[in-house]
This record gives sequence, C-alpha cells and structure tokens, in this order.
Amino acid sequence: MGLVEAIVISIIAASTPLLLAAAGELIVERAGVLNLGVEGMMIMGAACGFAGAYLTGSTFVGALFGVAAGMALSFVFAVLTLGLAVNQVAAGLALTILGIGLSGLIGAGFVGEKIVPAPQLSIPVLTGIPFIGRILFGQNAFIYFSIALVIGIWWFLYRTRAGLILRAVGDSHTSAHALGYPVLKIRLLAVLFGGGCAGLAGAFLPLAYTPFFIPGMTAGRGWIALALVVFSSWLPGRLVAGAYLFGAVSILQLHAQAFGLGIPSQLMTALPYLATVMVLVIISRARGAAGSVAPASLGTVFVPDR
Amino acid sequence: TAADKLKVGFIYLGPVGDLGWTYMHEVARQMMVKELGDKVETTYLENVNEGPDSERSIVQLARTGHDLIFTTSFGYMDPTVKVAKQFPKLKFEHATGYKRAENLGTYSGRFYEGRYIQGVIAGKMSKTGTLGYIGSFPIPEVISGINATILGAQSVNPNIKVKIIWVNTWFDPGKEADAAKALADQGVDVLMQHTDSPAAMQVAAQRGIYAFGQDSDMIKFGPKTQLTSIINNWGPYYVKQAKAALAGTWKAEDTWDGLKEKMVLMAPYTNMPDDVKALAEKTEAAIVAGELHPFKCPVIGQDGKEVECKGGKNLDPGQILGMNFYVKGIDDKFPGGK
Amino acid sequence: MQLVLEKRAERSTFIALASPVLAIALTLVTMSIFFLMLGKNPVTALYVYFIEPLTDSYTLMEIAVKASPLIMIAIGLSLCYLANVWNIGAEGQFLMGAVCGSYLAVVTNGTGAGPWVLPAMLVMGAFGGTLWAMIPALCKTRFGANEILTSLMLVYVADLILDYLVRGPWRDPKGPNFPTTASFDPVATVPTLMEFGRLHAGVLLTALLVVVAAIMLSRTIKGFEIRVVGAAPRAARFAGFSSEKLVIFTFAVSGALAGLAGIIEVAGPVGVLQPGISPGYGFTAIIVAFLGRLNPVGILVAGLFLALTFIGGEGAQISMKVPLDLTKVFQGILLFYVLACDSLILYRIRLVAAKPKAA
Amino acid sequence: MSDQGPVSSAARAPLLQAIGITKLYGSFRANDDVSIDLYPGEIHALLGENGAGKSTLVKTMYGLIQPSAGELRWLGETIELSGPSDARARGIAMVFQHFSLFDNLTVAENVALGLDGSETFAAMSARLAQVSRDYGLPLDLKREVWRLSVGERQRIEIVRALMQNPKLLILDEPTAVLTPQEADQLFTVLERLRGEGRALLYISHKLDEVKRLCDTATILRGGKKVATCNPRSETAASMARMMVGAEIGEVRASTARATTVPRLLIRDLSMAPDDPHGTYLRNISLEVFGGEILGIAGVAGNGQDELFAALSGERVSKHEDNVIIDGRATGNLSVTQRRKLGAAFVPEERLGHGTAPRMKLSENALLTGHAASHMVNHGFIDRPATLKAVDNTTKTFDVRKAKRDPEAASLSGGNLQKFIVGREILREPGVLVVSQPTWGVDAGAAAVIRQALIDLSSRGSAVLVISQDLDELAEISDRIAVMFHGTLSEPVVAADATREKLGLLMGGASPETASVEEVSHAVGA
Ligand SMILES: Nc1ncnc2c1ncn2[C@@H]1O[C@H](COP(=O)(O)OP(=O)(O)OP(=O)(O)O)[C@@H](O)[C@H]1O
Ligand SMILES: Nc1ncnc2c1ncn2[C@@H]1O[C@H](COP(=O)(O)OP(=O)(O)OP(=O)(O)O)[C@@H](O)[C@H]1O
Ligand SMILES: [Mg+2]
Ligand SMILES: [Mg+2]
Repeated sequence: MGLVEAIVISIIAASTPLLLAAAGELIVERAGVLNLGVEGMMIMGAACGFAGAYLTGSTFVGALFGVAAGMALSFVFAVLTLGLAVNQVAAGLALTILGIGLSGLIGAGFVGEKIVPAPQLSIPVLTGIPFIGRILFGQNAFIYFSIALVIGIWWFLYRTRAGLILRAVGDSHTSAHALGYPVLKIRLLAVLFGGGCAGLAGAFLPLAYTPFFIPGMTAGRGWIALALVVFSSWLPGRLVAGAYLFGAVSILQLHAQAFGLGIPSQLMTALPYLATVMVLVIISRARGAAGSVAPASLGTVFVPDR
Repeated sequence: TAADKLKVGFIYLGPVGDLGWTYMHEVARQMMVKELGDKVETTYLENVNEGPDSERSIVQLARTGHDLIFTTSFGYMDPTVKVAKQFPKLKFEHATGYKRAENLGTYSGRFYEGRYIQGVIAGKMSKTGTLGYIGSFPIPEVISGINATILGAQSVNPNIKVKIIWVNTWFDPGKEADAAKALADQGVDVLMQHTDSPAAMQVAAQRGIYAFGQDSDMIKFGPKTQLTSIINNWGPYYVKQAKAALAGTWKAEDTWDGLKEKMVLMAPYTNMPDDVKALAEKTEAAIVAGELHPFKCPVIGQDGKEVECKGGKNLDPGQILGMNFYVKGIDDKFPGGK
Repeated sequence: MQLVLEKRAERSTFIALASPVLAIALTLVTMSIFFLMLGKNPVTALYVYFIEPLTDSYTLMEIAVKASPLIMIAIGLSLCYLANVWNIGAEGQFLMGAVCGSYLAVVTNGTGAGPWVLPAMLVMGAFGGTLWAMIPALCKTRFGANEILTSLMLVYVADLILDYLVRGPWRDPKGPNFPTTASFDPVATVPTLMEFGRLHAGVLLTALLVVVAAIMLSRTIKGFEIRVVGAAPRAARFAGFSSEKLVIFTFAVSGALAGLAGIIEVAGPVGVLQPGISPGYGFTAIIVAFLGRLNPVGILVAGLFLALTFIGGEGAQISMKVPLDLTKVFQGILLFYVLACDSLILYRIRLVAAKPKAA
Repeated sequence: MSDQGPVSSAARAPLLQAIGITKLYGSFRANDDVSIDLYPGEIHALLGENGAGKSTLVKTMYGLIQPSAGELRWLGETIELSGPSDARARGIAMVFQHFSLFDNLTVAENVALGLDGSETFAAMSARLAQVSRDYGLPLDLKREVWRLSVGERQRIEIVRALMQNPKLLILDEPTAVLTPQEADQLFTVLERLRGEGRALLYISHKLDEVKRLCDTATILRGGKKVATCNPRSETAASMARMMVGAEIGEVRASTARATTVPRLLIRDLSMAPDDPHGTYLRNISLEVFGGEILGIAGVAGNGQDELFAALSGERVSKHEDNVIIDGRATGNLSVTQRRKLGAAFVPEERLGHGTAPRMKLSENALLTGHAASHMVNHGFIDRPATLKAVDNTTKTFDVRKAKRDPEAASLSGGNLQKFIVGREILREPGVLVVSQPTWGVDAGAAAVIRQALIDLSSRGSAVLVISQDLDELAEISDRIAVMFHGTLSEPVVAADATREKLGLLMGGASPETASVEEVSHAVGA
C-alpha cells in the first residue's frame, strides 16, 4: 500500500464520524431547528453502540443501538424545543451535559472490554486494484453508508417532495403552517433523524475506529460536526468537502510531524481549525453580498395558532 | 468503629474509566480497599480540573475527615501545597510533583526504566529500523521516556531511527489511532505511545506491526501485537502509605520507585523470539540490580555535545525529572523551549 | 387528547417567579426516583446536593468563587445573544485573556515590580479577550463569515497557544520543566477577601458588573440599541443603529469580560498559568446566559445556582459515593426542567381534544 | 337576511355555508356567531375594519383554525376541516393576506407546496406554465421568491390557488399591494372565474373595487356580522358607515401656500442597491417645498424602497449634496443626524421596520425619539419622557390599545400605523418622508392619518408621500411624480394628473424613460 493511498484511507476514516453527524444535523437545521447537542448524542451513541455490539457480538446491532440512543436523546430535545417552545441553544447545550453524564453511567460497565471491529469490505479482484482498490472497495460499511447518506440527503432535499416540504418548513414555518403542513411533526422527524445520525456517528468510533469504549471518547467531534454544517452553507456537497478537508488537514499534519518538519506541534494541531476558518472566510467573501444562506427560520421557535 | 478507620481520599484527573493514568490509580485504590478491608474508607473525586477546581476538591476531602489524601496529577501540585499548609494535621501525597512539606510527600515512578527495556526490545524487533512514538505533550516525563527508549534501542542497533508525533492530548482515542496509522503508513514497524488509550495498540494489531502498551497491560487489545507494557503499579505504595498512616509512622517523603520496588512493572514479554525475550529479561534484571542505568553518563545530546553529568555516574534525578533535551540519534526538532 | 401551547398575551410575572421553584421541585422528584432505584436515601441526597453547600461558610464562598467567572462571561455573552450575535467562543476568549494578562505576571516575575502589576494584568486580560473576539467579529463584518464557526474554532487555537507558551517560552525557568509558569508574585495576584477560603476581589468585580450590566441594558440608550438590533434588525437600522458596529461592540465587550474572567481565575484561584485553567467555563456560561434569560440579574441567579449544583455534586461524590456522571445527568435534567418551566412564562399549556380526522 | 341577498342566488344552493361561527382567543371573541352563505358563480365580499375578524373567519373556512362554536356546511352537508389540505381536497383555495410564500424557494416549488403532490414536479411545472399563460398571470418558474416584486408574489399566490382548480376561492386583501393596472388584471381573472361557476370570497378595504366587482357583501364589525348587502346598490360611504358604525369625516384640504424655498431637495441622486436584486436609483432630482405634499406613485419594486432608504439615511450616499434638508447637505449623514436636522420618516412596513414588534410602545417611541435628545440624558433613557410621548400620540391620534404601554405587535394594524405616523408628526418635523401611509388600514384610520399629513404640511412642513394608492395621492397631494425602474418623472400638479396618465407613467410609458418592452415587464402583461 502506497503512502498516498494509505493517507487517503486514513482521511476518509477520520472524516466519517464528522460527516455522519454533520449530515444529520444538516437535515435538522434545514428544517429550521438548531440542535447544539450533537456531542451529547454522539457520546451516547458511542456508549450504547458499544454496549449493543458487546452484548450481541454484532456490529450491526451495535450500530442500531447507537442510532436508537441518539434518537432517544434527540427526542427529549424535541419535546422541549418543539413541544414546549424552549430556547434551542440552551436545550442543546443541556442535552450535551445530559448525554455526557448518561453515557458515562451506561458505559462504566463496558470500560476495558473489547470487541471485533467492523469488518472491511473485501471483494476478491476489485479490492486488489492498485491505489483505488482499497479506497473504493476495502472500507467498512460505515464509510459507504456515510457517502450513501449524503447522496441520499441530497436526493431527498432536491428531488423529492418530502425534501421540498422540509426545506419549506425551514424557510418559513408560518407559511408552511398556513398551507397546512404539520410543522412540528416534520421538525420532530428531522430532529430524530439528526439524533440517529449523531448516534451512528458516535457508534462509529467504538465499533469501527477504535474498538473499545472510553468515556468522553468523542473528544469534541460533535462540535466540529456542528461547525461543518455552518461551513457547508447547508449544502450536502459542500458538507462532504468540509468534512474531508477537516479530516485531511488533521491527518496530514500528523504525517508532517512524522516526517520531522520541526514545526511546533501546537501549530500543527491547530491547523485543521485554522484551515476551516480560512476556507470559510474565503467562501464567505466570494459569496459577498448574497450573504448567509442559513435556513431563514433556523433556531426560532414556532407555536402554531389553532 | 468509624473513629479508628482511616479515611483516604483521591483526586483523579480523568474519569476512572480512562483505561490509562486515572484508571491505574483507581485500580490501586481498589487494591488498597481489598487489602486493608474495613480499616480504610476511601473516596475519590474524578475528572477534577487542574485549574480553579482542584483546590476546592482537595479542601472538600480534607474537610470531610479524610486523613490521607492522594492527588494524582502534576497539575495539583500548588493546590496540594496550599491545602496541606491549611490542614497541618492531615497527610497529603502528591504524584509526580516536587514540592514537599512536613505533611506532604511526593511519589512517582521511574517509568524511563521500563522505556529503556522497550527500547532494547524495539531495537531488536524492528526490521525497518524506524520506531514510531506517539507523544501526548512534550513534558519532561515524556521526553525522558523517548530518550530512554532511544538509548535502549541504540544499545542493540546504533542506527535506529524514531519518528515522533505529538497529538497534544492525553486522551482522544481517535486522534491516537490516526497518529498510529500515520506512523505505520510511514514505515514504522514498532509503535510506542505515551498517551492513555489502547488505540495505538489496536492500529498496530490491524497493521500487523508491534506495539507496547501504556499504563496498564493492554495485551487484550493486541494479543499478537503487544511486546510488553509498562504498568503503573501504584497499589503496593498506596497500601504501604495507608498502613503507615494507620500505624502512625507515616512521614512525608520523596518516593521515586522503579522496577526494583515494583512501582513500575513490565507486562510479560510476548510475541518475540526467545533471544530477544532473554535480552529483555536480562536488561530488566540489570536495572533492578542497579547495574544498568538508562541515563548512564556520558549522555550525548542531540547537538553532539555531552550533557553535564550532575549525578556523578548517572544523570541526577533532577535532570531526569526535568529533562528537556533529546539525545543523539533523534532527528526531530526538540519541542518547546530549553 | 393533545397538549398544545397557547401564547399568552403578556408574559406572566407570577410564573416568571414560580417557574424556577417548580423546576427544582420536579428535579427533586426525578432525583428521588433515581436515588430510590440506587437504594440510597433521596432525602439525604437532596440535602447533600442543594442544602448542605448553603449551610457552611466555606462552600458558600466557593459557590461565589465558582459562579464568578461563569456570571462574568455570561453577562458578556448575553449582550451578544440579545443582539443576535452568536459568540460561542467565550472559552477561547477566556484563555486568551488569561494568556495576555499573564504575560505581565511572567515578565515581572521576581523583579519586585510595584502594585501596578495586577491592575495592568486585568487590563491586559480584558484586552486579550477582546483581541481574540475581534477575529470572528471582523470575519463577520468584513467577509460575512459565520461567527458560530469561527468563534468555536478559535477556542481550540487559543488552547494550543496557551499550551505552546507554558511549555515553551513562558515555562517557569526555575521549575523542573513542567508546563507551567512560575507562581505569580503577590503583586500579580488577586487579593482574597477573607483570612481563610478563596473568596477574592474578582467576585466583587463580578457583582459590580451585574449591576452595571443591568443598568446598561435597561436604562441606557446603548442597552436599548443592543435589544433593538437583536429583536428587530430592520427597525434598528431605521433607528440609526448600525448592526455592524454592534457586532464589533458586543464581541468586544463579551471578549473583554471573558478575558477578564480568565485573568482573574489565573491570578486568583489558580495562581499560575498552566494548561487546563478552565473547566469549560466559556461553554457553561452559555447555559448560564440562557438560564438567566439573558438578563443580568437572572444570570446572577443562574450562575450561583449552577455553581451550587457543581459543589453539591462534589459533596455527593464524597459523602454518598455516587459517580460524577450522575451529577451531570442531574444537571442536564435540572436544566431541562428549568427551561421547560420557563416556557410557561410565555405560553400556557392546554389540553385539547384531538379533532377527528375528516375522511 | 336572505331578503337582502341578490336574487340570482336564492334559486341556487349554496356551496359553502358557515353557520354561527364563533372563535374565541382566550376570552376575546374574534368571531361571534357569524353566518355566511357562499354561492357558485358569485363574488362575495367580506368587509370590516381592521381586526373585525375577517381573516379569522376565512382561516376557519380553510381549516387553518378550528372554530370554538358553529359549523361549516359544504353542499348542504356538515363538514369538519382538519386542516388546509382537507379544505383543498374539497376544492377550497385561499390567497393569504400575509403571503404564505417561501422566500428561498423557486416559484415552481412554492406552487408545488400548495398542491397535494399527486402529479410529478415536471407535470406540475408544465401545468403551471399553462395556467399562468391562460389567466394572463406570467411567472418565471425558476426564480426564487425573494428576487420578486410584491406584485409578482401576489401573482404566485393567485396562480397557486388557481392550480387547484378550486370550487371556492378565498382572497384575503389581494389588491392591497397591486397597481391599478395589476388590480384590473386581477379583476378580469376573478370575473372569468365567476363566469366559470366558481364561488369567490373577497376581502378588501377598497370599497370602490368591491362595488365594481362583487355581487354580495357581508360586513363584520367587532367579530359580529352587522349586515349583508348588495354592494352595487350601496355607496362606498354607506358601506363604510356600516363597517365603522359611525360617519367617517371627509379629509380637509390643505390651506397653506407652498413656500418658494424647497425644504427637501434631492439632487441627482444615483445609488446602487445594497442587495444584488434591488433597484438602481438613477439621477433622481426633486424639490419638495414647505407647505406642500408631494406624492410619489409607482409600482412596488421600482426603487421606492431604495429611495426611502436614501432619504432616511438608512443608506448613506457618497455625495453629501445628494440630499439637502433645510439647506443642509445631508447625503452622507446618518439617520440620527438627519432626524436632528428636523427630518422624520415613516417606512412602509409597520412591524419590524417602523417598530420593533415585541417592544413596548414607549420603547418604540424612543426608537426614533432618541435622536431628538430630550428622551436621552447622557446616554440614559428618560423613561417618563418616552411614556409621555406615547400618551401624547395616543391622545392626539386616537390610538386604541388595551393598556397604557403595550407591545407594538399587540396593536391592530391601523392603530399601530396611527401611532407611528403620530410619533413622527408630533415631533413637528420640517421634512416628513412617509411610505405607504395607509396600507391595509381601514377607512377610519386612513382618514385620520391623511388628515394629519395635510395638517402638517399646512403648518409649513415639506411632506413626501410614497404610495401605490392613486386615490390616496389624488386626495392629499399637491404634486405627484412617478417612479419607474429607479428613475423619477417630473412632478405634475395633482389636479392635472388623471388616473390613466399616472397609470401609464407607472408602467414606464413616459417617452424619455421607457421602452415598450419595459412597460410590459413592469405591468406584468
Ligand atoms: N391568534 C390570535 N390570538 C388572539 N387574538 C387573535 C388572534 N388572531 C386574531 N386575533 C384577534 O382577532 C381579531 C380579528 O382578527 P382578524 O385577523 O380576523 O381581523 P381582520 O378582520 O382580518 O382584520 P384586517 O382587516 O386587519 O385584516 C383581531 O382584532 C385580533 O385581536
Ligand atoms: N398570534 C396572535 N396572538 C395574539 N394576537 C394576534 C395574533 N395574531 C394576530 N393578533 C392580533 O390581531 C390583530 C391584528 O390582526 P391582523 O394582523 O389580521 O390585522 P390588522 O393588524 O388589524 O390590520 P392589517 O390589515 O393592517 O394587517 C392585532 O390586534 C394582533 O394583536
Ligand atoms: Mg390584517
Ligand atoms: Mg385580515
């Protein structure tokens, strides 16, 4: 395996949890809801995903557990923000605290245990193709799923009526309500979907990336995922670019260190963050007066008249 | 009765389940409870931030009747000193620090001894001649570990090279795995780490290269991968100090124990040919016997100059505990100021 | 049957006062259930969490010490949020305040410098926070870059800058090369107010800030400007208020307050600059700001209350041997209840019979 | 009541009957036992003051809100509408008073969202193109709504309703934002729909057009039905009397002479829009003399917003002598500085622009009053002064509200507009620029506002009124100029300005400014 190939594979793997969580949050925000609790849902997904896989021996069941855990937590968020019109920023942050606490309690019994990591695809001839073989045909299911998910989201948003309705709800909940769309129900579904994705992203870590569970193992990836949604200007294509950019800089700085370039490691570690900011500034500047394209009702509460 | 029970408190840096530094202190606490039974009552506070929270946490233990308090991270040094002054009747033990008082002792392990053995094994086992080292933060303890490793490796392979990646975290399994992959991708065939999780071990296992565990025996995470592991074995020390406190013989001391006193243990030497294993065992025995010191003078620095030898035969403890140079043979630039 | 919300014509003042009480009551019930399941006495547990810390002068002071930075940061953040400026990088501004303020402590260390050092450090700290906050502010006003992303990313960068400095250039030259500056000289230390304990002058500054912010927001034209820009940006422009200038202003003020909180923590309770000086104050303060309904007095209460749960949680770890995670779960639940009950101030909940679906 | 109804409808069965509809908001009766019958082939007007309950009633008919009491009958059969889709399924379509559009979606997507989705998007788009051609309501399907003018947006709403092939079409104030030509065009469409045997329910404050168009009118006052009549046999005044329950005063004409000194002078003002889809202002010059009201007519979206922003100082120009207020060059001064010079402004949008909706009236008084320094001392707000300003406005302009200092949003549109206009006029500005002073405001409130403008001018102030309502301009202006594509025509004396002439100018027909192609674009033919 050549170095470049190896680096590409590492980048894809490092970007995948970010992509999964951010893709879910993109749908949530497209529906007009800002759920800042991604980190909390991810760590719950990690804890429950590991528990599921450990207890049943199946990565797939583990992933389902992770999805369910993320959804369960996001449901709490939905009850508060949709049902009770609570401020979304505050509820999202509270969700993070709750998720970290709960995952610690749930995961405590599984610390130090180990599972078989998610298998990697192996197709006799294809996987053996030089360079692209491993990249295209030798990854684990999470990675294919993350790509399929983003393509699916793109297709859903721009090619289906349900996606149109979702975008409409995010653009103007008053208009959507006036036309008779169940705004809160649609948002509930979006929030649950986002929770599921965040849970899956969290589950990816102990199931495929580093097959064991440690409290706090998401290490801030939920926050990065949130930032990536902003970075993407709520566009699925750009989300992939953003997640992979972040992953790429994260991995490349490690390689640069290993080559012994002698640059302070703190600067290297800061690179992914700095790169993201700089690219965002460049994009924003190019977009100029057209301004932000955030869903117009993002983060605002909606209480229908009856 | 409760009155003659010894209440022992612990302040932990991470969560008890971090599988690394804090976990090993927790294992030791449990050992103390097991050995001393109802002669002791123990309490721990986990995830205690090294900044403004730590002093309060220590005071809270002091105020709730804990007679012996272990603060288990370097960052707790100043708060521990302060609280020890406020509670002169209580006994304090601070790990890895250097400030002491009448009622405040310090303790740490000579982990570099284990690192040296790992270096010897790595030098023997590496085919590519390049070792990979994942560093958390460039603090003296980690630096001395890297140096000891290289000195050990050079003793069997003078041309050994090392690639170092700093991840700037003690604890981010994903990042540790990424660093391990990067090293493996760059042709490293023996991995060492000075971060807390078993992530690097698992990457090594996937890649079919060798690795060393850290803090605890991680053989479970790499049955065919782990060569050995340094084990932080605080248990006997904790038991000893608690017994001393119970007996009224506790004194504030500076304890810096290594393989000989079994504060540092080596996990079984596995996955290596018998000759390497024999060499490792021989090295260990020599260190235990005091015949071999990893930092035996002359130590040559990266710049090719001999490091001043303050300890006579070996570098003195202060030089090792505060190590801020790389030895010759490490190509990388030394991180941080001199 | 279905629960629906109905907007109240006017906010209910009674519920505004009753809601926290209700929230705490609900939390107590939930916690009691938890503790019963764990086989512990819920009454003791609740006493440990909420009452015990209030019965003792040391913990009372500690509540103030813990709440002080949270409140100070949250007040700055509330100005941002009222103006619809989404600064979520207060943690980074806190760290940079600590760094810039500490610079003076580091260079004057052991030089016998006069009592000007501490005031100058506070100014530098506020300046450092502002400087760091100006990056997202200017990226927003100049290039339209979303401040949520930029301010958040800069938190990580600030953390690494601090790390670099204390491991490299600012490391205590006399220490054994550990990542910390030398302990600050007395002239570079925030004085404590009592013989014992850690209650320090920074707490007074926080109290003063609460008053100033309360007056500023409700009585001054600047406060009005902030509220209008947030509530109705177009009306604000019509009133002659520039939202761009306000982005700069609110970022600058919140950065300054976060930076000030940072240097006070370092020069006060911590006493040296080292990694890990913040237990996430910048993020916790966001919750404090919203829990306090973006109102200075509310923030004061919310900050003290959150500090109480931290210290009560510590007490529970010690005396009941429950894991820290349980405390976090309770904090999360408590926050949810508080937020949920607060929504009753604006809405009333009504039970409605679901209409049968017309075929 | 049936004895008052048109003869033709007696013979046929009603399509939709609302019987005894009552809607409670808390204890407030927005609708109180309202009954109304809608017949196919008939345009039924629903009239009433602001807040009379018209929108509430039609929202009930569209299933958007559930009545507290009463029932709906569809072709004689009692129905319960669980929601708008339910209503649409039966053939009820609605054009909302406040648009129910999605700014960031395209026209086609907006229309698709108003349909049940049983056809593919492509088929829907094709049909949409067909329908908009058929009814002469052209739309650019791929454009996003935020790029469109108000008239075009109204067109989307109407076409969307037509796409449902409705049996009953409800239109809530559809002409409030249309030019006379656009309105005429809409009437043609509505008449055609009536001819096709559909029932139409039509809400409007413009009684003349009701007289022209409608077969029956139901009048609400305070949530109650007060009359059903044949608008053709009533006068506008008699209907207004029923709506208000009292006589509406005539507006007294100005008595002042225009001075020879222009108090507001616009000199060769050109300005790029701040959003890329706004209108360029091109070489605008105008003099407004003290003592006169100068009206600016024009189709919305021809640069009125930009002109207002340039005059108010919400956007400053580079050249200071572009805008001269009482002899002072102010082109580069801020809003606040212009106010200090004695200028005052009333924007078109009441909520969110003229006022901060969730703030109290006293705070909204401060919104523009802070410039005139007596409300602010050394940066501190003088609360009593702001409250006094509210009281003064309330008293002088008869602002009706529930308590002394409520939130702006809790006032009805007409009362809020009176507050805003009063807030500015009580400062006795030397120059007043006001945009759409009486949009969607009922006749009573409109009369108060217009009178106040006239009185201000007669005290010697220069008043510039930007309005789409030609009748209004004719009623109060001394001279009228027309905006088209960012240019301003020479003002003509109001007495000489016929409706037709202005209408043509609004379409860009003046020889020096417009080509034929532009005309058709502007009027959307
Ligand atoms: N959701 C609501 N909650 C409480 N009161 C309401 C609500 N909606 C309307 N109202 C009240 O019902 C009254 C009637 O409102 P409605 O919108 O039906 O008036 P309208 O006749 O359409 O007025 P306009 O001519 O201004 O459109 C209003 O005065 C208002 O006070
Ligand atoms: N959700 C609501 N809650 C409370 N009151 C409401 C609500 N929606 C509307 N209203 C009330 O409705 C009234 C305004 O009704 P509406 O907006 O239909 O017409 P209007 O404002 O009277 O006049 P205009 O035709 O100019 O819009 C106000 O009194 C307002 O308080
Ligand atoms: Mg209305
Ligand atoms: Mg209406």
